[in-house]
Amino acid sequence: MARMNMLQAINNALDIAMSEDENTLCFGEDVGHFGGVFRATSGLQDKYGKARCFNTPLVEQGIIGFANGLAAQGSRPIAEIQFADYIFPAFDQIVNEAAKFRYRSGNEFDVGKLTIRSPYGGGIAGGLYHSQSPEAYFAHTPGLKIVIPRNPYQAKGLLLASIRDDNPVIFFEPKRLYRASLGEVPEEDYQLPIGKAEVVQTGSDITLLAWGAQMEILQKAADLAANDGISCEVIDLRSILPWDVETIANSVIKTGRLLVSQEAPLTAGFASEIAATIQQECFLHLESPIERVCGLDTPYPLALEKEYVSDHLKIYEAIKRSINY
Amino acid sequence: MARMNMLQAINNALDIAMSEDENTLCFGEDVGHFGGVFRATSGLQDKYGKARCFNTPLVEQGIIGFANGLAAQGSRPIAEIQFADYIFPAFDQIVNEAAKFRYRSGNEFDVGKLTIRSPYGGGIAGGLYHSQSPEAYFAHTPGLKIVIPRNPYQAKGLLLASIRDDNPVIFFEPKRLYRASLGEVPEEDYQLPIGKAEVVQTGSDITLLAWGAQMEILQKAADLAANDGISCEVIDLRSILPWDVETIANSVIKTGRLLVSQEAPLTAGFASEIAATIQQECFLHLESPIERVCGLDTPYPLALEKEYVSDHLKIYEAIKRSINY
Amino acid sequence: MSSELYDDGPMVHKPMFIDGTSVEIPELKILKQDGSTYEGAELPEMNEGLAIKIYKTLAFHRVLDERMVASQRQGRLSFYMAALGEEAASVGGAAGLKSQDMIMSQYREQGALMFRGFSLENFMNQMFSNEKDLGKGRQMPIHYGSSELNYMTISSPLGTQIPQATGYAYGQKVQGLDEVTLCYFGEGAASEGDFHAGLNMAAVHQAPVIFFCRNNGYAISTPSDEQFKGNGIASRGVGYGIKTLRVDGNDILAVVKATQIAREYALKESAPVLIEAMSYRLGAHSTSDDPSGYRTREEEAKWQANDPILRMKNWLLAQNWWDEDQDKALFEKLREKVLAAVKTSEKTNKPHIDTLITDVYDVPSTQLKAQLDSVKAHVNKYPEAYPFTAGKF
Amino acid sequence: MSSELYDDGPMVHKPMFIDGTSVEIPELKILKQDGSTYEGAELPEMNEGLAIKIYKTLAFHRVLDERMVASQRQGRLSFYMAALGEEAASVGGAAGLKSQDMIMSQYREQGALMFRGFSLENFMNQMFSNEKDLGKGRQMPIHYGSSELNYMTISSPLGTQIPQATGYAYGQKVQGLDEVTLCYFGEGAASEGDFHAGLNMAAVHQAPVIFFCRNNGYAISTPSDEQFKGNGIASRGVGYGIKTLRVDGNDILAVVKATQIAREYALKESAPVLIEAMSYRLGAHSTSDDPSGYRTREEEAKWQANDPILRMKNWLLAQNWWDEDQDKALFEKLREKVLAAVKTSEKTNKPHIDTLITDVYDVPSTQLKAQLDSVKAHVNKYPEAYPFTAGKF
Ligand SMILES: Cc1ncc(C[n+]2csc(CCOP(=O)(O)OP(=O)(O)O)c2C)c(N)n1
Ligand SMILES: Cc1ncc(C[n+]2csc(CCOP(=O)(O)OP(=O)(O)O)c2C)c(N)n1
Ligand SMILES: [Mg+2]
Ligand SMILES: [Mg+2]
Repeated sequence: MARMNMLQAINNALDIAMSEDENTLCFGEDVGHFGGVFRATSGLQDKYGKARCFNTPLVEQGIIGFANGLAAQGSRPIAEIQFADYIFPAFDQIVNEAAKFRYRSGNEFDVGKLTIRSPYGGGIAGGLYHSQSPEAYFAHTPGLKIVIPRNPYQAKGLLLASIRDDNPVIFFEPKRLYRASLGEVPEEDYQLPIGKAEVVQTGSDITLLAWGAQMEILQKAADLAANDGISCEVIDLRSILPWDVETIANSVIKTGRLLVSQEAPLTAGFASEIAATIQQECFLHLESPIERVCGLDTPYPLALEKEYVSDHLKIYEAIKRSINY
Repeated sequence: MARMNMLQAINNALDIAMSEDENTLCFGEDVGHFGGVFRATSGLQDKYGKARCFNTPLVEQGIIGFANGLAAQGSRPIAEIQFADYIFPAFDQIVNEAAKFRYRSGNEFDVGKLTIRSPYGGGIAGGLYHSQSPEAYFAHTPGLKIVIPRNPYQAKGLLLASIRDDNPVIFFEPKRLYRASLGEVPEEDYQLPIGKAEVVQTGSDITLLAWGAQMEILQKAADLAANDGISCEVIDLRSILPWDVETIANSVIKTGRLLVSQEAPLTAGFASEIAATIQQECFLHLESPIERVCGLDTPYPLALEKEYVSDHLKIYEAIKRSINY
Repeated sequence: MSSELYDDGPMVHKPMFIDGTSVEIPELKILKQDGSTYEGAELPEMNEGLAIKIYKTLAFHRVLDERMVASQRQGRLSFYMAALGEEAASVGGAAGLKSQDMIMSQYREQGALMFRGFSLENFMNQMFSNEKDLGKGRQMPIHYGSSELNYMTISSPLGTQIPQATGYAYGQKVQGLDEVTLCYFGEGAASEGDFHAGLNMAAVHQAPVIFFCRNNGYAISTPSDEQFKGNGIASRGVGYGIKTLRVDGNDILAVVKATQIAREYALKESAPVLIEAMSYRLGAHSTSDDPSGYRTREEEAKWQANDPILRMKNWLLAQNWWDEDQDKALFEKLREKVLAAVKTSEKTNKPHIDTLITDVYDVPSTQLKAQLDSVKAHVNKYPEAYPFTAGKF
Repeated sequence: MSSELYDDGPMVHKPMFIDGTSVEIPELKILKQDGSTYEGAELPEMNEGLAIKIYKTLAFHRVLDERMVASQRQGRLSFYMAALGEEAASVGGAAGLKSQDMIMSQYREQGALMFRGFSLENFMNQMFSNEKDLGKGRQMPIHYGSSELNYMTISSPLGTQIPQATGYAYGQKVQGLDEVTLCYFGEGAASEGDFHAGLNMAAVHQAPVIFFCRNNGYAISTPSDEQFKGNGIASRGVGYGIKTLRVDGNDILAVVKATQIAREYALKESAPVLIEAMSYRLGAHSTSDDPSGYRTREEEAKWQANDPILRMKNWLLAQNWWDEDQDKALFEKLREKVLAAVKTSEKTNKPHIDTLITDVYDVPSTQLKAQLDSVKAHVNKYPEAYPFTAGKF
């Protein structure tokens, strides 16, 4: 065990992946010598050479196109998109190509070895182009997996699982936590399962569900609610696609209430999918409407970020609203 | 009044828009002399000249980038994307640029005059790259409007409203209906409202909701159900963004049941947003879970298209499931 | 910092534009239409065996295209895309490679796949999307692919294969393989952003990839002079610092030669090469298209005179490697075979219902399995509505 | 059909590559570092008034950058991007235009906006995202814009403004206006697919747009020789059939001259022009960056000797249009003013809570209004948690 922040845990996972398989490559804008603008790939070029860890030209559609080709060839590419806000030029290569590669060829070819890493999310005074949480844009795409860690331990175990998974995986890293989130992380190799949610705190009155950096905030709200005698079950979804309907449904059948929090805007966010599915799975058990506490339906603001986001106070209020329904 | 198919109605709307404002331009791949691969822009180049109706190079990101610039300049661009399956290379220009143009500049600049037209949807033996219904991918984007017509009359009125609306609008045209859907269409100018659903058939037992080509299918299912004595209220959503929560909620409060059908895959489709919102708005009125009848969570198939899609039989079964819950 | 590198350009003190006329692009031509070769022409490595194989491939191509266009008109097939008049570009490209090289195509390069040995049955099964289709009946006709033959399955979105080819070739290089990737695309698709990405990255990352542009003058109805204003696609190679070669696309010997040279260079120098093959799309864009709406018969007639297959036949005749009787027999046999194959393939079953959910992921998720189960139950309830699958699982 | 047009290239019968060396790119230089001009140099249209205006803009630029980087270090400002050493490219570009021309920038071209007359207060209010910011406090520092000054608001996603500039210019042309659009971008952003789209479309649609590439050698840590392998960005102009001009970006007279010529050509011929200005990013990429991680002090020192502002000052001194006392006074006054403006702006209120939902659409939707109302109720309940807005609505 070692104390690591999330960046160190990610760097460590990449190091393990590159050392175990010489066909594993890391690349993206400024990823090489400099180690990435957040330093997630720091030291990897020195250790594994310029052919395996390198800068690409500034072209996201090219980075993912190149990565798709590498994966189809049998290499194991780990492509970085510098900010998730800049993943959209690669949308076609992800949604029309990576996601459909195996299916359209009848399994003659696949890009299962592809992993896309990208820092995402708000809370860093980044305004509308350095704060977005685009997971829902990808969640409507069969063929992709989407994974989001909440702390360094999760980041390492889930990233290793993503790299080794035989499907294209988008791994969104909550950048607000890069240096802020610290924890004990095993130095050796381990994996955490993709597609499984984790119950972080058991409770009986309401289920609180989120992912990534919202987990901290959810916990804060759960603590506030505990002062009022409300017992919250807190769950980290971890995988957006495929997502763990069973764990969530079992929890809601027990508590009778569900609140989902996300940073992204409300409309057509992933919280909507969860609410739609759970109202069906748990119809007879729900004692109040499923609450979605989300960003407003606007671009991510700068000066008024606090007012915009789903924070512990808004969640706390929504918990009470749900309980008192 | 004249009998028109949907293509003629669209062509007629474009003609009206181009004749009333000389700053209105139509362009896209093969849109000029040839009139587009579906012939929606047929005759417009002859009538308005090559400067106002023209072919572009084969580059969707460029078409929308170019259109954004034109709109910011004060022209009124109507850009065609040849198939909605090919809109993804333009995703960044739509989602990061068009949608955020006004907001990010504090209203110094805007692209409100932009309209994007694109044939979309399945049912034409097009397989995974000529059948997609990507509306949900865009629905998570504040700043955009999304409109989908169900027949020629709707197409003309909604397209004219979209062209004149002072926000960027994506207008998806159900291509299966281009020639198949015929109806009476006023020859003169008229508009239908954006953001308003339309109750197509009133009923008391269950609300059926869809948009575009699914409306026909919904009606067929409603007719089947009528034989069983089930009274369906049938609603055309028409606008995906912003969407008419009020009309849907009022209907569900009355009927106590909701079924939403969409061509796109189930997970994170727009039906999920509707279910999430309506379970909240109508919690105490719902007598059974909101049913979503959708495509499977796979790419759109070719040989097994029939098995894949939401058809009248699947909807009919879901109606009975809901009623007998 | 490399800006200094440019300091070797001349200094000027009055503004001077450079433009397209600043670069002259030679076009490689070896074979004349009458079957003779240009004086001093450097022929490709080609023996009689290879020459006959190429010619038979061209003939198969021509016949298959003809028959399938006809089948589509008869309503037996939903869609087809012929490559009439530009068959030499795809067949010649494949013939200049080694079998281990990866080919990534746009869609009008069935010739390359034929050269690799994809069987008539394989072509048919794909086009009729039946249960024997390697692609499991999921894509429209002509979206072939074969991992065994190193021919990447076609994907409809244009240009996407270009940066993918760069990545594929980079992987081949890093693994030290004796392989290159050849990437076909049309002059229309070269307008896509992915083209720019793929070529620039190939130059920067020194990927052994051959970019092979089929410039056939049209992208559906859009003529190439409404597609770009530079000197073809070749002139772009200069900007990327990529070795570039323009070739007469209807000259099979020139195409083979260009590809052989390109392969050698790409592999030895670990660097990309751009080939632009000049040709003309003699037929419609696809069976959904009617070119009389956007071009003249005269224009077409001019290019009919450049038939690449006839040109090769003339050469073979001149070599005494082929005669008219053989030729007639070949075409007759091919027509028969194709007709028979159509009949078999159109009657073959559609894919099994389970293929609805396979290959979305490596293994179907719990949700997908549940979705399939409910489709099966539904099909069993309404068998007459789902004739392809009812009673077959 | 335009393929035939290429037939004017020479025929060859042995394969011959063309490559980057096939085109030679001259670089326009007018002013030497000592303030003298090259013999025979053709000077731009420039009188004393314009020269002094340019110089004062350059000085303001230098001082503002210095002070804002310092403010960021003091923790008063969240972020800043300086243009140290490459100010002449943006200021010179604007100076070569008319005020009605649209400027679309990347982000390191505050100089152009200064030249247009954006006030110190406007700059400050944007950077401190307060209620007086024209952009309503929504974007990070340096994302300026002004419709009055025909300077498009900056957008962070790179390259997106390039095809937009083509569209903007096309609109200007169709409306018959006496206007062009100038579009700035970095040599890094020129790798984006949008660059390819924008340039090709401009050539095809004959848009009067000046593409102005600031080649400053780096994209964050990535040196330009890991960005592309061609001869700079200028060599790409050939491929698009766009008139192209390379200029010494630290030579203000050459930049103004190039832009004047480009504007004239673009407007007269209704056609795009590509300018590549060669320079060097002397400072860090942004206040979040530390270039010592990826380049040497020696390299930087070499470029320090090419200071464009000093070069212009030397020229002004030689013209007797300026003296050292004036110079000292100018810089002192500028520093004072900037410091005072920082103090005012950082104390100004944040934007009103209603700006949360305005400008998403032309008018807020019902849903947005309801969302705002619930935020307001929440802020009123927990005022201490939302100090920027609590009690202010
Ligand atoms: C991204 C994308 N946009 C549009 C299309 C529709 N489309 C199919 S083929 C074609 C023209 C391609 O022309 P070219 O690349 O020159 O190839 P050719 O047909 O001449 O062989 C178009 C526009 C597509 N398949 N993909
Ligand atoms: C689409 C996109 N990808 C990545 C980034 C992150 N980014 C911001 S500036 C920059 C480097 C740009 O370099 P260049 O274009 O040369 O301009 P310079 O900074 O040298 O002025 C990068 C990668 C971005 N803003 N947008
Ligand atoms: Mg073509
Ligand atoms: Mg740069």
